[in-house]
Amino acid sequence: MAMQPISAPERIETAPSAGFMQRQFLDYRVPVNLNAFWSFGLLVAFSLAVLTVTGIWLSLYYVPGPRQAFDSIQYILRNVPFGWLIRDLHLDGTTMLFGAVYIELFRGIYYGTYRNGRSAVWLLEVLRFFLLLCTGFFGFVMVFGAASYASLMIMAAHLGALGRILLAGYGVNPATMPRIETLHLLAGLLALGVAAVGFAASRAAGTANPDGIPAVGEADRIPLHPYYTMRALFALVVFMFIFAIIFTFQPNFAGLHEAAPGTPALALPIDPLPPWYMLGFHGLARAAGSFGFGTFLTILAFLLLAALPWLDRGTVASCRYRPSYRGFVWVLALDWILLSFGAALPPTHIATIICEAATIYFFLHFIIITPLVTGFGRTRPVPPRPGMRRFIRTEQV
Amino acid sequence: MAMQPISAPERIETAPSAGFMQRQFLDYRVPVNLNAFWSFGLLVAFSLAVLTVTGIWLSLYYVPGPRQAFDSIQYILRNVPFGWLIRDLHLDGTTMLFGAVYIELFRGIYYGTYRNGRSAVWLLEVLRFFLLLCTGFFGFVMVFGAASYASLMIMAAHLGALGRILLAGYGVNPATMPRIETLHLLAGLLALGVAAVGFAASRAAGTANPDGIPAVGEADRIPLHPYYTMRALFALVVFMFIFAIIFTFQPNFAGLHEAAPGTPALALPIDPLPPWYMLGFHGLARAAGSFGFGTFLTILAFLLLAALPWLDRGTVASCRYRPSYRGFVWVLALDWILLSFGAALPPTHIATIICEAATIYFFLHFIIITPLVTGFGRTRPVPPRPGMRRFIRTEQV
Amino acid sequence: MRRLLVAALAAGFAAALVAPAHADQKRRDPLSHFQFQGLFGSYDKATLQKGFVVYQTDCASCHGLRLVHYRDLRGLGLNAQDVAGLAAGAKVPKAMGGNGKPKLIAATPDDRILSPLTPAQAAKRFNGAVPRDLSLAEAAHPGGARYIYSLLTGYRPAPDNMLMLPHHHFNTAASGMQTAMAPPLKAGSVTLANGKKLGTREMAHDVAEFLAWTADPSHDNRKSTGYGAMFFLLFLGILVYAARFTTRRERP
Amino acid sequence: MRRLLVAALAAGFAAALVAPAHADQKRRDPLSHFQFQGLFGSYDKATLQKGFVVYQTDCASCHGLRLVHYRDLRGLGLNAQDVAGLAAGAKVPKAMGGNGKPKLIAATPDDRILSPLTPAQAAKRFNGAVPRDLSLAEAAHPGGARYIYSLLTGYRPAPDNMLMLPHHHFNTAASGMQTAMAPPLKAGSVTLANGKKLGTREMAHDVAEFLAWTADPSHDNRKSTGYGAMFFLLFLGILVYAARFTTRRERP
Amino acid sequence: MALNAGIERESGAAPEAAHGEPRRDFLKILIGSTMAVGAAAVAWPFLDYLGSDADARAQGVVDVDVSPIAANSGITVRWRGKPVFVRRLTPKQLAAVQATPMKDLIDPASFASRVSPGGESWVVLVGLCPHRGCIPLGNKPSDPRGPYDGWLCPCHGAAFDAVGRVRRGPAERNLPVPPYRFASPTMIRIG
Amino acid sequence: MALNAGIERESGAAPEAAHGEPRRDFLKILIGSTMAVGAAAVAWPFLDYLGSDADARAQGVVDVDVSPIAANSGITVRWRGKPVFVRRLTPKQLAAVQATPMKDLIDPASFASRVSPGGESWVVLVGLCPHRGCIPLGNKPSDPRGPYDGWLCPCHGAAFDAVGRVRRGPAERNLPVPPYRFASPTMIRIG
Ligand code: HEC
Ligand code: HEC
Ligand code: HEM
Ligand code: HEM
Ligand code: HEM
Ligand code: HEM
Ligand code: FES
Ligand code: FES
Repeated sequence: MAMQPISAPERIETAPSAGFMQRQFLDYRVPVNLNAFWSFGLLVAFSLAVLTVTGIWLSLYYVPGPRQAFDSIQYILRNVPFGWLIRDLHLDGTTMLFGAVYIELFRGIYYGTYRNGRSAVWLLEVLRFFLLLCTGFFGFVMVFGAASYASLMIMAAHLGALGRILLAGYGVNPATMPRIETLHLLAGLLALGVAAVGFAASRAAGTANPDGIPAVGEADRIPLHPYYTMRALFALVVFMFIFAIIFTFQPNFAGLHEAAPGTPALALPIDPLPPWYMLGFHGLARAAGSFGFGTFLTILAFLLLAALPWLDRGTVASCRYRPSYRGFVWVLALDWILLSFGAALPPTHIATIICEAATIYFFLHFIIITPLVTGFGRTRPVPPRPGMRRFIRTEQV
Repeated sequence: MAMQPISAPERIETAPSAGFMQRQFLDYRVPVNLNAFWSFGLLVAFSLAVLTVTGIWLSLYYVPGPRQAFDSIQYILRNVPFGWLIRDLHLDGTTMLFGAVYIELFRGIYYGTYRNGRSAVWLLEVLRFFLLLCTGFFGFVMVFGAASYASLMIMAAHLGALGRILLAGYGVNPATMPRIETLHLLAGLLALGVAAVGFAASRAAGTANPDGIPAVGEADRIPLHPYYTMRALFALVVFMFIFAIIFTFQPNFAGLHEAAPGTPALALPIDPLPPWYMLGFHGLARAAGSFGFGTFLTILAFLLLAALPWLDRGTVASCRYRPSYRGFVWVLALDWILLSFGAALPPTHIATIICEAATIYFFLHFIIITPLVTGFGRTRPVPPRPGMRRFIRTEQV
Repeated sequence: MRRLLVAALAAGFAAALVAPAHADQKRRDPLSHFQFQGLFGSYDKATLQKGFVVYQTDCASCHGLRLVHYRDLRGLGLNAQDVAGLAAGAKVPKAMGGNGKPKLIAATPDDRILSPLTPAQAAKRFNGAVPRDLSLAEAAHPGGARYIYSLLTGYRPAPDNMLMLPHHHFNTAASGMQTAMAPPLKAGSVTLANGKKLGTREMAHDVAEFLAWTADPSHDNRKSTGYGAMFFLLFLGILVYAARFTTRRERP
Repeated sequence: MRRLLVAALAAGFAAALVAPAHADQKRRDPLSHFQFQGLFGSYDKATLQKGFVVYQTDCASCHGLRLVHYRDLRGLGLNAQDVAGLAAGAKVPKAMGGNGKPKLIAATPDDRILSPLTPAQAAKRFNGAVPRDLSLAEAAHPGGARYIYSLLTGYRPAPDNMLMLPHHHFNTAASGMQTAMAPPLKAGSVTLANGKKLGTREMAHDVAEFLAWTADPSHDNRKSTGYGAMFFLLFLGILVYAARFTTRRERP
Repeated sequence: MALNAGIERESGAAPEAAHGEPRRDFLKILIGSTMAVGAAAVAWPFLDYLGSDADARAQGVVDVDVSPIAANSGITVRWRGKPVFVRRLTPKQLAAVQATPMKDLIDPASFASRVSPGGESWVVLVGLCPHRGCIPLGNKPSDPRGPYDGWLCPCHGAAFDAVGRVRRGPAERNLPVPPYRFASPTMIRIG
Repeated sequence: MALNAGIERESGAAPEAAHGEPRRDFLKILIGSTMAVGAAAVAWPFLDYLGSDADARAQGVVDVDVSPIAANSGITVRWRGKPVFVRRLTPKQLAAVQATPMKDLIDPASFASRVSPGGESWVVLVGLCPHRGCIPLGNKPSDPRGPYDGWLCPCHGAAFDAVGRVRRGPAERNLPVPPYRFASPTMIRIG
C-alpha cells in the first residue's frame, strides 16, 4: 500500500489552530443568565497577563543582592526608559489582581459556584489564591527596602525552622535574595499554571451561573461571542479605568513605603504595614498573638475556605434562593474588611481586640454558621432552568 | 427544582485526576511496531525534567552580576551542600538532552514522522530544538567566565543592532547578566511549553511509527502499559547509565572550560570552543566567513529543517521503504558530524574548507536532494498495516 | 450587580482625592503648601532649579544624592552645558589606568551626585551621627516635602528644661526635638539672577520641592500618562457600551 | 535499532577512557604523573597536605586562593584545631565597630585564603605583572597539574640569544619562555614530621596536586557518586531487562 | 505502585499471562523497591542543598572569648551582620540597675530578663538603637555613656542603662538581647 | 478582526440582527481602530525599555580632548570598561613605522589601517595585550616602551611598535584599534 502526498493545509490542522481557538473561545456556549460577576474571570486573567509581562520586563534589570535589589529597582525607575511605568504597572497590577480575585472568591461563596460537580474547580481557585499571596509576598520582599527586610524577618520567624530555608541561613546573606527571586517567579508561574488548569476544569465541569443550577440544555446556553465578549470588553475597560486612577494618584497603594535599602544593621522591630490584600491574614496572626499560632490560624483559614463544598450542607447552591445564608455571607465579607482594618492599625490594645473578635467570627462562620444555616436555613424555590427567575417571582435580588 | 447534595468523590472528578492520568498514560494505545527510537520522547522529557529541577535549584544561589555570576557558581560548587552534584547534573544534563533531541530529529527525518497529518508536530519539534539551543547558549553565558564572555560578545556581533539589546548596552554592564538570566529562563520555559504542546499535538495526530503509515485500526495499536512502559524504563536506565559515565569521567563535556571570571578587561579575540551541540551551527557560520552571512545561513538551516514536510515530495514516508533516500539521510547525519568537527578545529585554512564543503552539502541535501530523491527515488512496497513487514519480505532493515 | 462596579469606581476616586486633601491641613503657612501635590499639580521648574541651587549651596557639603546623576538635572529644565559645568565642579574618586588606586578627578554628567564625606569621616565629624543621603529623604518621612520644610524652619533656642546632646540643636520638627545638623540654611546665601536674595523660608520650600523631585522624578510623567489613559478609556468605554447595548438587544 | 544504543554506550565509555590515558603520555619523570587522574584515581591526602605546606611556605607570600576558605582545608584531612591555628596565623582586613575603616585582624576558619598583596602593590613590585589567584590555576591551563609541575621545575639559565625582560626569569614551561615569578621553590624549605626535607621536584609535585584539589575539590566525591550510580543502574537495568523480557512474551 | 494495576488489568487479555505471574510479581516488587531506594538517594542531595550553606552556617553562631574584657569595659563583635556589645559590669553598676524601680522604665524589663543566669555581670546586647537604628555610643573607653552609665545614641539622644534598657526617648524599646549562652565560664556562644 | 467573524456568523440566528447592522459596523470599526491605537501606545514603552538605559548610553561613547597631549606622550582613558591608549607621535616615529616592511610584521597591517585619515599623528588603541590580556606599559613617561618605541607587555614580553603592531611574541595579534573618529580637530570620539 502506498501513500498519497497530503496537501499542506490538512497537515497543519493538528496544531492548536485558529479553528481550535474559535471553538474554545468564540463559539463556546455559556449559561444565558450570567451577570457582571462573571466578568471577573477575564479580569483576573488580564491582571495576571499584565503582571507576567511587566514582571519579565522588570527582571531584565533586577539584581537579587542584599543591596543591589533596592538599587536596581531605583535604577529601573530613574534610568531605564519607561522603567517607572513598567514598575508601577507591576506594582499596581497586584492591587487590580487581588481586587478581582477577592471578588471572584466572594462570587463563589455567594452563588455556590463550588457546587454541581465543581468542587475541584473551587479547590484550584483557593490554591491559586494561596499561590498568588505567596507570589505577592516574595515580590514585595524583592524590593528589599527596610520594610521588606522587616517583613522577611517576621515571616522567617513565623515559619520556625523552615524560616532558615527561606533565608538560606540565619539572617539575610548573599544567597537570600536569589532565593526570594526564584520563589517569586516559581510561585507566580505555578499560580499561572493552576489558573490555566482551573480554567480548563471549569470548562469541563460546565460554567457556573448565578442561579446555582446546572445549565445543560441547549436553550440554557448562548455563544460567548458576541453576547458576553462585548460585556466583558466593557468590564475590562472599566477595570482598566480604575487601574489608571490608582496608577495616577496612588501608585504606591499596594507597596510598602520603602525609602532605604534593607540591611541587617536595622534595629528590629520596625512595623511594616503589609499590602492591603494581606492585611486580613495578618489580622488573624495578630489575634493569635504568637508566631506559631498565627501560622496555624492562617493555614486553618485556607483549609476551611477550601472545604466549603463539604461544609455547605444545603440543597440549594445560590444565595439568591437561600435568604438566611445570604446575610451571613455579606457579614463574612464585612468581617474580613474589619479584620484587615484591625491589622492596619498601630499595635494597640484596641487593634488586638478588633482582630480577635473578627477572627473568632471568621472561624465561626465556617465551622458553625455555614453547616447549620445551609443545612437548616430558609430557602426559596429555585427556577426550573437558568435565567428563568421570572417564572417564580419578579423581585430583583 | 431543588438540588441534591452531591457526594464528595463525584465532585472531585473534574480535576486532572488519577483516572485522567490513567487514560492518557497507561491505557493510551500506541502502534504495535514502535522500535527503540520511540523511547527518545521519554528521554527528552526526562532530560528536560532534570534540567528544570536542577536549574531551579541552581537559581537559588545564582547572582546575575558581571563578577558575581562566576563567583556564585564557584560558591555553589564549593560551599553549598551537594552544590557540585546539582551543578554537574545541570551541565551534563544538556549533553543528554541534546543527544536525545538530535536522535529524535534523526528519527523524524529517517522514518518521515512529519507525514500523515503530523507536519504541525514536526514544526513544534524544530521550534523546540531552536528554543533549546537558545536556552543552552544563554545558560553557558550565565557562567560568565572568560570564554562565556567571549561567546557573548561574538553572539552580539552576529546579531548586529539587536546585539545591543542582548547586552543591554554597548558592552557588558550591570544590566547584562540579569537579562541573560531572564532569557535563559524564558527560553527554557518556552521550550518546555512547546514540548508539552507538541506532545499533545502528537497524541491528537496519532503516534507515528517506523513504517510511516497511519496506525488507526484497533489491532494496529496496543496499550502503552505494560508493553512500552517496561521497554521505556529499560531505555531510561541505559540513558541514565550513559549520563553517569559522562558525569563521572567528563563532567565538563558540554561546558566551556572556564577558570576565570569574564571581564571587559580581556583582550579579544579569544577562541572559545562552543559546546558540542552547537558546533554544527558554528561550522555553518565559519563557512559563511562573516557575521551577517553566518546568521543568515543559521536561520536558513532552521527554516529548511522546518520545511521538510513540504520538501518531501514522496508517496512513501519511511526510509525503510525508500532505499535510495535512506542513504542520503545517513550521509546528512555524517555531514553534520563533519561540520561539527570542522568547527571544533583551530581556525586554520583546512578547517574552513571542511566547514565550507559540509555546509554546501547540508544545504544541497534540503534544497536539491530531498525533493528530487523523495519524488523520483526508488521505493519498496509498504506493508498493509503497521508492523506487518513480514507480509512483504523477511529481510531486516 | 452593576452597582458594585460603580461603588468600586467611586471608592477608587475617593481614595485618590482624599490623599492630597489630607496633606493640605493647616494652610496657615503658605510656603508649607506644595502645589505639585494637588490633583492636577506638577512640579514647578523654577522652584526646582532654585531648590537645586539651595541644595548645592547649603546641603551638598554634607549630604549626597546618590541616586541622582548630574545628567538627570536636565529634568529640572537645565541644558546640557549647565549640567556639564555643574558636574565639572565636583570631584569624584575614580580608578584609572592599570591597577592604580582611585584618584579624585572632575565628575562628568554621568556621575552620581555623591556626598563629599565618607561615612567614617562624617561619623567622626558629627560624633556618630551621619548625614543621610537625601535622594529619597522626602519619601522616607510620612510628612514628605512638608516635613523637610518644617525641619529646615524648625530651629529654635532650646527650652531650659531640655536635656541637649553635645553638638545638637533644638528643632521642633526633629525626632526627639534635637538634631545633630546645625541650621543649614543661611539667609541670603542664594542670589537669584534678578539679584533678589532668597529668605530661609523660601529656600526651605524650594529645596523641599527639589527633594520631592529627587525622590519621585517621574511624578509629572505619571500624572500626564495616567490622565491620557483615563481619557482614552473613557472614549473607548463609551464606544464599547454603545456596542454592547446593540448586541444585547439581539440576544436570543 | 538496539545496536545504535549499544554503539552509543561504547562511544561514551571510550571517551571516558581516552581522556585520562591522554594525560599520561611520557612517563619518563614519575613525579610528573598524577595518580588521581586515573580512571579510579583519587587524591592522596598525604600529598595534598604536603602540597598545602609547600603552598603556605613558598607561594602564599604572593598568590592567594580566594575561592578556598581555611575551613575547606578539612577536606585535606586536617582537623578543626589545625585549621583554626592556620587561620589565626593570617591577617585579613575587616571592618569592625561603627563606621570605622577596615583593620588587619587574625583570620577565622571562615575567611578566605587571600593574597597578602593588593593588585596595586603587586603590580608595583613585579613591574606590572600580577601574581594571579591560584584557586583555579590548575583548571586554567590545558596541561592541568602537569603544567604546574613543569612550570615550577622549568627554570633554567637563559640562553644567550634570548631577549629577557627586566626582572624576568627563563622558564621552559612559561608562555614566552620567561616569567616575572622568581623560582619560588627553595629546596629544604619544607620539613616533614619525620625530619625529611622535601626536594624541589617533590614539592612541585605535591603543590600541583594540591592546586588540582583547590580547582576541583569535589573530584573524589564525584567519582564515588558516579561509580555508585553506575552500579545501581546496572542492577536496576538487569531487573528491568528481565521484566521487559517477560512482558514481551505476552504481547498480544 | 501504578505499574501494578496496569499489568494486572491487561494480563487477562494476554494469552500466556497466568504462566509468567509468580516470577513477574517478584520482579515487580524488586524493581519497585530498587527504584524507591534510588529515588530516595536522589532526593537527599536536593533536600540537603536547601539547608544552610557553609557561609551561612559560619555566620549563624559566634563564639566570644570574654576573658580579656576588664570590668567596666566592653567589646563589639559582629553577629549575623549586626554589631553586638559585650560589656562586663562592676558590682556598683549591677547594684544600680537592680535598684531601678520598674515604673521608671519606658519599656519595663527586670534585671533578670536582661542577663544570663550564672553570668550576671555580663551584658550582651544587639548594638542598634531601636529608634532608627544608629549604633549607640558607650562601648569604647573614649565614648560618652549618657546619663545612665550605659549607652547614648548619637542620633537623637536616646539613653540606655547599663543593661541596655531605654531610659530616655525618642527610642521606646530596650536594646535587644540576642540569644546566647555561656559555653564555658570564659566563652559566650551567641546564636 | 476576529470579533467581526463571530458577529457575522451569529447574526443570522438573532431575530433583530439585520436591523442594527450599519450602526454596529461603524461602531466595530471605531472600536477596533481605537483599540489598535491603544495597543500601539502600550507597546511603545515596552519596546523602548529594551533599548539601552542611561548608564549604558553614557558608557558607549567617550569624547577625548586631545589638545593637552604633547608629541611623544599619551594618556589612558576608559571606554566600555577597557583602557584605551591615545598617543601623539613625533614625525620621526611616524617615519619609522611607515618604513617598516610588511614581511617583518607578525600580524601584517599597513600604517594607514592603524590610524584615522587626517589625524595620522594620533594612535588610538585598546590597551589590552592580545596574548593574555595584561595592560602593556609605555603610556606613562616613566614606563619602558620596549625595543620598538611603542609598548611593552610586562607579563610575557610582547613588544608593540608605535602604532600598536606586535613585533615580538608571545602575542600574535596587534593591539586592537577601537572605532573612533575626529569630532573636531582636537576632539576624538571613541565608540
Ligand atoms: C553641617 C553638615 C550638614 C549640612 C550642611 C546639612 N545637613 Fe542635613 N543632616 C546633617 C546631619 C549630621 C544629619 C543627621 C542628624 C540626625 O540624625 O539627627 C542630617 C539630617 C538631615 C535630614 C534627616 C533628618 C531625619 O529626621 O532623619 C534631612 C531631611 C536633612 N538633613 C536635610 C538637609 C538639607 C535639605 C540641607 C540643606 C539645606 C542639609 N540637610 C544640610 C548634617 C548636615
Ligand atoms: C615572589 C612572588 C611569587 C611567589 C612566591 C610565587 N609566585 Fe607564582 N607568580 C608570581 C608572578 C609575579 C606571576 C605572574 C608571572 C607572569 O605572568 O609571567 C606568577 C605566576 C604564576 C602562575 C601562572 C603562570 C601562567 O602561565 O599564567 C602559576 C601557576 C604560579 N605562579 C604558581 C606558583 C606556585 C605554585 C608558587 C609556590 C610554589 C608560586 N607561584 C610562588 C609571583 C610569585
Ligand atoms: C510570573 C511573572 C512575574 C515576574 C517575572 C515578576 C517579576 C518581578 C520583579 C523582577 C520584581 C521586582 C521589581 C519591583 O519591585 O518593581 C517584582 C516585584 C513584585 N512582584 Fe512580580 N513578577 C511576576 C508576577 C507577579 C505576580 C503574578 C504577582 C502577584 C501576586 C507579583 C507581585 C509582585 C510584587 C508585589 C512585587 C513588589 C512590587 C514593588 O513593591 O515594587 N509578581 N516582580
Ligand atoms: C506578609 C506580610 C507581613 C508583614 C509585613 C507582617 C508584619 C508584622 C509585624 C510588623 C508584626 C509585629 C507588630 C504587630 O504585632 O503588629 C507582626 C507580628 C505577627 N505576624 Fe505578621 N506580617 C506579615 C504576614 C504575616 C502572616 C502571613 C502571618 C501568618 C502566618 C503573620 C503572623 C504574625 C504573628 C503571629 C505576629 C505576632 C503577633 C503579635 O505579636 O501581635 N504575619 N507581623
Ligand atoms: C527551565 C529551567 C531552568 C533553570 C531554572 C535553569 C537555571 C540555570 C542556572 C541558574 C544556571 C547557572 C548555573 C551554572 O552554570 O551552573 C544555568 C546554567 C546553564 N543552563 Fe540552565 N536552567 C534551566 C533549564 C535549562 C535547560 C532546559 C537547558 C538546556 C538547553 C539549560 C542549559 C544550561 C546551560 C548550558 C548552563 C551552563 C552550565 C555550565 O556551564 O555550568 N538550562 N541554568
Ligand atoms: C554559541 C556559541 C558560539 C561560540 C562560542 C562562537 C565562537 C566563535 C569564535 C571564537 C569565532 C572566531 C573564531 C573562528 O573563526 O572560529 C566565531 C566566528 C564566527 N561565528 Fe561563532 N560562535 C558561536 C555561535 C555562533 C552562531 C550560533 C553563529 C550563527 C549565527 C555564529 C557565526 C559565526 C560567524 C559568522 C563567525 C565569523 C566566521 C569567521 O570569521 O571565520 N557563531 N564564533
Ligand atoms: S536612632 Fe537612636 S535615638 Fe534615634
Ligand atoms: S599578556 Fe602580554 S605578553 Fe602575555
